[in-house]
Amino acid sequence: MTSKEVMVIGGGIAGIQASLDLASRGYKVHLVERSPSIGGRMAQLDKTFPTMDCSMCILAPKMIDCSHHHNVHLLSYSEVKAVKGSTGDFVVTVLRKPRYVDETKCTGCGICAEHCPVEVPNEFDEQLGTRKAVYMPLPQAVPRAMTIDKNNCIECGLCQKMCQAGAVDLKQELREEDYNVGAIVVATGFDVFDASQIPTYGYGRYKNVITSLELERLLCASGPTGGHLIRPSEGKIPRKIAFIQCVGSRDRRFGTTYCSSICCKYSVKDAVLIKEHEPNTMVTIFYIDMRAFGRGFQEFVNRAKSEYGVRFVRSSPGEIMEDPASKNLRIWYEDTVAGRIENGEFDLVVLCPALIPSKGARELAKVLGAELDGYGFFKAADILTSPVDTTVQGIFVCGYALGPKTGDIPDSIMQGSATAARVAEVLERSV
Amino acid sequence: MKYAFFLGCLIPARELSYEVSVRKVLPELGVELIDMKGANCCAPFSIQSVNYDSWLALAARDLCIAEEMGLDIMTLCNDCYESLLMVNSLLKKNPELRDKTNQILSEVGKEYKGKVNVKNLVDVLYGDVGVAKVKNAIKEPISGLKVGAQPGCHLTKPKRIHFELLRGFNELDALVEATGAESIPYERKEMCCGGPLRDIDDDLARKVSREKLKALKDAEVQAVVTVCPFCFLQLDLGQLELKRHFNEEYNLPVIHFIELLRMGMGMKLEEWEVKAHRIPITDLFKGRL
Amino acid sequence: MAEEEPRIGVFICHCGVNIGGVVNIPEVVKYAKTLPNVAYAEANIYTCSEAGLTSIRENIKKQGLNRVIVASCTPRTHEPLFRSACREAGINHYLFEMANIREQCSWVHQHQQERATEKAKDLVRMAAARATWLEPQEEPELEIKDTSLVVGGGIAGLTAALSLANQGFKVYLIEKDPELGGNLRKLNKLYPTMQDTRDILEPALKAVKSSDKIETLLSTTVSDVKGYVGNFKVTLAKGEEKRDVDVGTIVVACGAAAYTPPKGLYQYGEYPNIMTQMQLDEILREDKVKKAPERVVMIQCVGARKGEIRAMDLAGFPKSDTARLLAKILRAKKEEGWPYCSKICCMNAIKNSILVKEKFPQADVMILYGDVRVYKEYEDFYSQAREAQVKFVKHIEEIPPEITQTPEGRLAVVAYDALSGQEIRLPCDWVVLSTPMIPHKEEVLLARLLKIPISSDGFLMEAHVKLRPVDTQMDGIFLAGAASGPKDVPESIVSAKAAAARAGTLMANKKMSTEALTSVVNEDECIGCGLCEEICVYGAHYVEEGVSHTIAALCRGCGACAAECPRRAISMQHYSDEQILSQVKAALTGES
Amino acid sequence: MSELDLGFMSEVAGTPRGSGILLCIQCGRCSSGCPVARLTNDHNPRRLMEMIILGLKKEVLPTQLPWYCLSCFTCLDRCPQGGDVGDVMFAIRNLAVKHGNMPAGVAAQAKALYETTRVINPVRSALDKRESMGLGKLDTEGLEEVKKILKKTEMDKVISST
Repeated sequence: MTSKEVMVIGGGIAGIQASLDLASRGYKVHLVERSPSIGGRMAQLDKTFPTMDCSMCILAPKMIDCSHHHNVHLLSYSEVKAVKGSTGDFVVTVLRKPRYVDETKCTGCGICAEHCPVEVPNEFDEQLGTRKAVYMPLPQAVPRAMTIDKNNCIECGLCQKMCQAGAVDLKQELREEDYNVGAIVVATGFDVFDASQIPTYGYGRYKNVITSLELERLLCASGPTGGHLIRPSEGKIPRKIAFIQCVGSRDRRFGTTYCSSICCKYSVKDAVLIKEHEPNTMVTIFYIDMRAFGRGFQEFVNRAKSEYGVRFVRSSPGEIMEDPASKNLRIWYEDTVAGRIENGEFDLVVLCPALIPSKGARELAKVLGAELDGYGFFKAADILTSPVDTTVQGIFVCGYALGPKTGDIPDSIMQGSATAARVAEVLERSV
Repeated sequence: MKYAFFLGCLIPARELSYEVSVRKVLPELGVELIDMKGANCCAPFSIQSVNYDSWLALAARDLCIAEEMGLDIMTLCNDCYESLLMVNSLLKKNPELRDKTNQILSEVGKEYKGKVNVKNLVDVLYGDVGVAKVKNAIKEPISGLKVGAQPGCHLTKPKRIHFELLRGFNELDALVEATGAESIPYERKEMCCGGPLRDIDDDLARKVSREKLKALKDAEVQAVVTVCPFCFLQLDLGQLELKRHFNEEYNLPVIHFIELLRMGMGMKLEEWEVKAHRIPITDLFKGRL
Repeated sequence: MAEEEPRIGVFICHCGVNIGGVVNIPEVVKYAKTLPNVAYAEANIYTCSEAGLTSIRENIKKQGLNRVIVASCTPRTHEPLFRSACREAGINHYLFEMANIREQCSWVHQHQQERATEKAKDLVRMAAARATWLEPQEEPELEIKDTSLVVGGGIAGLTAALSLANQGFKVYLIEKDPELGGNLRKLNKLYPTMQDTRDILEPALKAVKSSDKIETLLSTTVSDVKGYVGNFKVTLAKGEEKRDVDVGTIVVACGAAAYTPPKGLYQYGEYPNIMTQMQLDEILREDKVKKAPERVVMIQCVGARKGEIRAMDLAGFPKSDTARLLAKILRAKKEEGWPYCSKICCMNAIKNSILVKEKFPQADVMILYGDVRVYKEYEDFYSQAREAQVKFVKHIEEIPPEITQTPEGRLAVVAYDALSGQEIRLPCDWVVLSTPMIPHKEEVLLARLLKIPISSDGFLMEAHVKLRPVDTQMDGIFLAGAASGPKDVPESIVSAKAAAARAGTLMANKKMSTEALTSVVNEDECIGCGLCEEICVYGAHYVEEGVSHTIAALCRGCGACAAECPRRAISMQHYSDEQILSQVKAALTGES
Repeated sequence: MSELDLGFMSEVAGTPRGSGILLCIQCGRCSSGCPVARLTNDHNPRRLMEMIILGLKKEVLPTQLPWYCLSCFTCLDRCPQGGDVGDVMFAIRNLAVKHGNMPAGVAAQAKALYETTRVINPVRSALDKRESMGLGKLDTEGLEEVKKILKKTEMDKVISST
């Protein structure tokens, strides 16, 4: 018999879109998210091109729709452990990790966090800001419930004392729950290439060499600096900023031979945002090929040049050297169009690292019995004709879990909806 | 520990003091060196530039001699090291190339089998003797001396090959520190000395070494420690040339690492050896000479 | 004034530091409490968060509120959320009003905090003034027909039709040409798998033909569209004969055309050996090459990425013969074309370059590019071409390549290779121009019929370029494939399935409730002049028996008719004159 | 304006150590890290790769261009495509030599190798010192074999031609 329920794995924008489409279609959706809140990568971004909407502002309503929709069953802080069965009749075992806080009681008032004595770097802010051991990763978290991070908790019990709702429950334990679903949608997104693997760029050694995702947090009004773009070294406002493309992308040495598809675009966007923050900042983008493909992007690049005076240099710099005293960075590069080897001093350097398969993609694929492609992303059954089918019937995939096939947010959303269509096709046929 | 000792061309021809110190020091550390009879030039940069097959065959011939001796090779010169190391790894990995090369070698009744490894003085001291043992051998530590270590290009590059050997990149520093001296980090540490351009474009060669020397000066080191005889020549003799051509004085004493170690072990340098340094080292090493 | 005494609750949002960092929120809260009819006011860190919404629900009950104001961000993204909170607490959600103190205040007055706070107060006061006059509204429920019309029989249309059919819906699939297949019929092979287009097309065509849920109508176009979401009445035209179909949703998959360079651009049309990639596809497909070419030169971005050239683009450009350079720039400026990057041309050129290399291994194939935009895994496809010894030459906008001839009358391309700083002469046998995908002319017509806006680049516009890529501003009409911008086959298929999902979701629910924000005609005042019918772009007005009527489901509440009406006989529900005028008064006089 | 040699790139790609040319995406990491390129605009490994790709044979092989490289292999470590620029340099030097382009210094070393099995002739003083220290003579037992190898690999021709 066919189950009319669906499991969506991953609560980023792709997973959210798939869930909402499926739920509105009338299917019961179990949305599994590994971290304490849904939202994914899009929640970390500052603004999005070309409407320059604040990313969180257009995402939050969709996140909340998920939490309100009568057909969406949110399983946050949970992971898929095992899958049995086949199309129309899967049994999925989900690990419910203990958050040591009762979701149904917690109002997310945050008083516990105020009193928690333990401060640790906040993953959501790419380690730039801090959070407490009892925390909510982002203010608009869904579900709006605190989580206690036991690795850092010193079990002083203050949170429990302070919580009026009596939501803290330190005795919570890891549970396993089984769900019978007709189809599965994978939307596990991406992780970011570790830029320190390219030692000549000094990421990890030089304070003022940061990644683009860190930059998004620094630009974001609700980020660790309240939206003030300042240098990690001493908090000065950077006046000369460089972006370096293809850090790990288009690179055979790490097996990441593909183009990550989004770096050129968001760099131009960020460059313009920076110019709007601090008009007299000099921004230089070092690129190999300016991949401003798709609607409006070429025009945007032209505007960035002419209206905002962003400097584009066709070059992949060879190395970065830090001045130990000023913590400024000297970039050695060749302007390949002028054919000149040059070097320039910058206050802040933003590396644009490759996007790589998310941690756990490989294990999940094993659990699902789905094949991965050469890079470790989920393999489409047929990249031309069945772009959102995995190699397993009844299991579909969308968003960056498919790899750089996904250009950007709209692509993720289209794929999310497309999986909804495929699920509907499968479940309606097997009536 | 026993090695086929590959002397190379430059050392016996120009830098005898290097060889002498090696022959004095290594036995003290329990390393036995057996000369390679009938060995030929490793086929360095210049020869590789002329003919690929000659390079493979010449290097392979040396490897064969070591195979006959049943010993791993120890080189002093980075050029020898790079050439023998690369050919060894090429032939080990690529059967076609090996057959092609063996065909040439058959002319001289030799066959490469790929049974030995190629090591450099630093590999031997760091990997086989061990830093601890080196430290123990130090009787008169070179304390208070700030030096800039110049590993030389082919000790660490290309990493493609050296990663296979799982080597680290700060081995020379560790050994220098073991003698009691302080190894100061400096910009362009991995940069070339300019040596390979000697006799091709002397002016450029000088300009490259000048960059290196500037960086060392900026780091305020008292001396430069080299492993490769080419680096030594280029940085030591090079300073005289820079004086002549650009009228710049650096006065940076340059010494072979093995000499530093030797002095640390309490073995004094003789006068002719001291004289082998164009930039005088007498003030720096008073009482050790 | 509404019959029951208004009790307004005001919820003011910090939006983290977005608003709270500029506007003095506690002061605004204090002020709000002083306003007439305001029974309650509070501040929230994020009113849109669960906590904020919960507080709205609870206070509606606790304080007996019958009007709610949220002063925060834009209604565009957040109004539905707060409205549902009101609904859940049992008050009609048209009794909700929003004041935008972020986009219209804190964000634009970051450096004038006191004055921003004053403006926030003004906005709240205005909202309160209007809220006082708000009235509950009903949202009529609509039937949704479970039949769909797919316009366009290319790969996107075929995919959408099949998906909808598989989801169990009846589909009319119309195609303006006498056969299905669209651009795929003209193409040879598909990158990066190099499959024959037939391998992709045939199965789709077979499936469509064999599906009992799909009715295919060839040589057919849309001649008229009436009705609205769930109940479209579409008139189809096949030559002279017309036919009406009733459908619940429409999927627009009218595709895109390939740009044909004007005669003379790169001497196109003057030599048979100067062709477009599309033509090369055909040549390779038909396998009608007589003599193997010695050299093939492909030129990218012909008629694409044609932004104007600015002096600063020349910075760092090696000084050469300036006069010649300037002449070329001027010429480049005159060249007509489209501003955007067509996205698929790089891969398409690489595809053909590899095919040429396979057919004629001796041929020297060169691709003259501005940027190699092989995004995604297509980077590997680019490597494949380089390993096949295809040569890539970067030219710069300022010096476009020129077509000349050798003394022997052979074609020769003169190009400036920016990466070697050399001007090179390439005697060659074929010149292949990579031209962008551009909007169909028919599309513009269709857009007018369907009342979908067209974006600056000429393609059909999505409802929201980031969040709603396959929806349009017209409920029930969706976009699939290249109709909304250049797409390759997999991208077209994904968007088609997405459109099918969105349409399917709508139809599966069989019903939907619409906005109450519509125009109402005061029949006593109306003289039936028909001005409203004339100016309404949504066709929501019609005059019958001397009186104008509103089709609620079509009316978008834009208010044009109300403004136009000479007798002031039309008013807008939820935007009544009282509501707006009291708001204006509050703004100007500072009183409520 | 330069005429191009259609086959030059494949010629280089066909030589041992030359295949890297096909991987080049002209990113410029090699040139910006190259110690020589920083000192003189005459040398630019990235540009040299482009010239090979285009087929500017006449502008490359007979000139000084192949001989600026130090083979310090910095580029080998940095090329994101694993293009082994430094190896390609050896490939074009081999071709340059075939075209009779070989610096005197290199020729001298080749000659010395052919005559003594070593590329550098020892200075008198060094030889004396050796003896006085009982370090033993520098043997040339390998000479015949070396000559055979150089003949077999046709390097002797190059040597005699200089």
